[in-house]
Amino acid sequence: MITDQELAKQIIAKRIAKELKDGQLVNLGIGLPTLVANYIPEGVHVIFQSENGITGMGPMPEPGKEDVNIINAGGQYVTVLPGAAFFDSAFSFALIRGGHVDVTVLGALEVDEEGNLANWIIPGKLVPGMGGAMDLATGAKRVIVAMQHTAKGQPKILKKCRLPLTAKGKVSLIVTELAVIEVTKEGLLLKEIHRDTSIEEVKSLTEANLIIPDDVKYMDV
Amino acid sequence: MITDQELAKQIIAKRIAKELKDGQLVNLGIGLPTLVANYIPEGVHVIFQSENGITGMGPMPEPGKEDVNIINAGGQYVTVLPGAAFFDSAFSFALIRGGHVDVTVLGALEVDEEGNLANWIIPGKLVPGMGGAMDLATGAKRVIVAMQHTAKGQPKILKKCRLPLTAKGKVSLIVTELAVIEVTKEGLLLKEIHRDTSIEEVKSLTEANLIIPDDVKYMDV
Amino acid sequence: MRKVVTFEELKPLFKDGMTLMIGGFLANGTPEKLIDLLIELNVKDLTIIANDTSFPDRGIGRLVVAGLVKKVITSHIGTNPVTGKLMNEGKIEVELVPQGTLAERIRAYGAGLGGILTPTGVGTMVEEGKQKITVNGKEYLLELPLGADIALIRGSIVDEFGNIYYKGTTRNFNPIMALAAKTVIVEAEKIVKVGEIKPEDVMTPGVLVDYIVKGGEGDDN
Amino acid sequence: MRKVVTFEELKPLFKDGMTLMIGGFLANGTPEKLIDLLIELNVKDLTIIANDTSFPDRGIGRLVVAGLVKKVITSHIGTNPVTGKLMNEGKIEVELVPQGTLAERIRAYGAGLGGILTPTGVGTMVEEGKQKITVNGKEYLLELPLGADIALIRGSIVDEFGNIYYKGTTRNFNPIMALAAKTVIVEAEKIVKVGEIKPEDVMTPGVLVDYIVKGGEGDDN
Repeated sequence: MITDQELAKQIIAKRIAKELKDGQLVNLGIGLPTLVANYIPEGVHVIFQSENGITGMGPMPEPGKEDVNIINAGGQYVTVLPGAAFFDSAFSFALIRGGHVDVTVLGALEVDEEGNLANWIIPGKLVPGMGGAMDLATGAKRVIVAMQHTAKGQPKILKKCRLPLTAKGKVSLIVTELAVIEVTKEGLLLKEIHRDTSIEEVKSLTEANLIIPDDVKYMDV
Repeated sequence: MITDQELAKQIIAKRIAKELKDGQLVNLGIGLPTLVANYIPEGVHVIFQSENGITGMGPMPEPGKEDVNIINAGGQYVTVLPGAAFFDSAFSFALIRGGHVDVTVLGALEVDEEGNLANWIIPGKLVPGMGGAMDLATGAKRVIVAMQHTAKGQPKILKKCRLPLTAKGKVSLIVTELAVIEVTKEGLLLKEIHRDTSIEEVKSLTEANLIIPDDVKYMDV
Repeated sequence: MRKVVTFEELKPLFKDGMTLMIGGFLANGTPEKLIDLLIELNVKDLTIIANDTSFPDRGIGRLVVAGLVKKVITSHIGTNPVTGKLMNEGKIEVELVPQGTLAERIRAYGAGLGGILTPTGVGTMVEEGKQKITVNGKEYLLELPLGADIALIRGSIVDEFGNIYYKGTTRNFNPIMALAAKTVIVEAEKIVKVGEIKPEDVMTPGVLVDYIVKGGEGDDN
Repeated sequence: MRKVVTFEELKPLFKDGMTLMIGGFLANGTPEKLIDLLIELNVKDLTIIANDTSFPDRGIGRLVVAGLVKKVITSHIGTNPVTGKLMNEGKIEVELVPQGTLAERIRAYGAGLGGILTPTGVGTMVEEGKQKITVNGKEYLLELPLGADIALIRGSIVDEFGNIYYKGTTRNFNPIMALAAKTVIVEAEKIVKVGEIKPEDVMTPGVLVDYIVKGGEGDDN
């Protein structure tokens, strides 16, 4: 078990950063996924998209250096890097829906054995809206879920999502602080676990069936 | 009868120019319709669109002053006026199909009592393709047909088009060197005739039924 | 043809029960002085089409807080708790639309399309009540066009003819909304003479714009 | 990630029977040196998607004359008599598509849409074999997406990352084709360093571009 929330998030972000390849166009969801940008391996240059209309998004500006005309999809002031481009929302989602985004990293409330994702609504409780998440989950070439393994001790990786879906069967990879799990046609394949957990513990904290191969590795974080 | 072809074209262009109102976005088809630009009444400022990607198209450049990056939809070098804009083909046809073009002036092989237009193909003989004509005829708020009244003595204003259609029921006004004819729900309404013809002659050169009101005027050209 | 007007001159345009599109993404690129005007006019029962309902003290959020909004068609209300509260109390109707679908529906209206087929939302709540169409073995939702009575948009640099240049991410929904409303009003951070914006740099051609008002600058836009 | 290459390096990409999109409108904005390359390589049985087949001695027209083209999907062949002649001889297949529909079909592919509903072509030959869908009492044709193996486009100013700026009317189909092919090659009139094109001025983001070659300038582009 990894109980430190901040540490958990760091592990997840660090591990996902290793999935990104040179030259890829990457869209990071709001919240935990945003942290991935802090851990891109040296020598790897990815291009960040912000769905409000940027390719080539850079880090947050230094205080006092904000450009009021440039925000990210979370509403924060950001910078752009040399080679950046601005465009309108229709074009931005043409990039997203059209498969031009190589990887999107999204948070999740639930994921399941079929790669279904639920992250936009808890009926009667929390109705923020889907924003760009449905298009991102549907259109990106690769959908990586970044989330803590459980919520208040309850599994989030389920046999079947109970919350309304964001997209059906689109998740490729699930990365939590405890495990890296690939979504395959046969089901969820446990690829890696963190050194501070065990296969048994991961299984006990996962409602979905996990396929456990012989060569489960330790997460390199 | 008006037998001089050049004079006929001039009459048509001149009369159509009077239909244009200040501030309108106007698309002129290739050929005869292009001449309309030469006769815009003083004090009327219309904006010309070229469907290859201009609003605010100006006249032909002086020889030697051509900008090789600026052509019209007929492939000729053109100028742009202050306030012009360039855009791509998808946007250009968003303007056209979306009803943002106030008037389009198109040539015709045939038009008929229902406002049908045929101007893009003579099967087995001439197959240039429809280019932007189908979108223009479908999407512009007002479609004015500019054509000579007959072709080799044969009527071009028919009871029903025999050639494949460009658009169904979209023509608003037909202007020839002999007459101005409005397409109404009741049929073709003769509004004006040229001083050098008569109602009887117009009827004899028109296959379609014409509604002849009491107050047919002379074309002011 | 005079398009630059005072806020006073705009007042007669607004009526209770209207449908307004308002540009901006979390208030970035939202015409704040036009929002002020709506609040001053106290127009009621508005239907607002916009990416989000912003924050309670900024942009569209202020209309929600002022109680002027009957319905919002939007992708996200999570940043404005007042919207959620009013929704739960049955005082405001919220139609949630995936962001990319929202952009395409607005564009479709502006481009004269009858609808578009999107994979986004298939297998989710979003598909409820919608026609599903299968193309090449893949399911899509038929999403319908979305238009408005008036579009309120914001431009960074606007010439007196209405040609618009947007800085940074303020572009977002503004250009497509300029295509999709009967009346288009742009609030300009800066108004310049016709000809000062290069035709290549025009992002929204002035032919789409009916009125121009001078807004504030920078963050207070 | 090195995108600027020689024509020599591009050679292995082209194979007989491929589908190519080629930008330009009557050769304005067409990558002439890439046309030279295709002729040099003598690749055969090409399917070409383009606005028109230009003139016999320019742009796409040269491919037709060289006998490399099996099929064209285009809006207009009238300016190139060779296309018409080969069509009548059964040596080339011509699929005529209204210009606005062609643009939307290409954009739809690039934007991940399953199709679009257009009023253009309803009641004409264009509707043959197509699904008709009625929305709010109005008939539309369902037009399907159009993609290609390779898009050959032309940019006026291109940075080394592939961000493109188009001058004048050379933009036309180029930006939408850059969205709609597996491989995108841009022929640049001028190549500049990354950062030299302002992010606002980028008309095609470099993330869409795979290869950049240096073309000619001006009229000989």
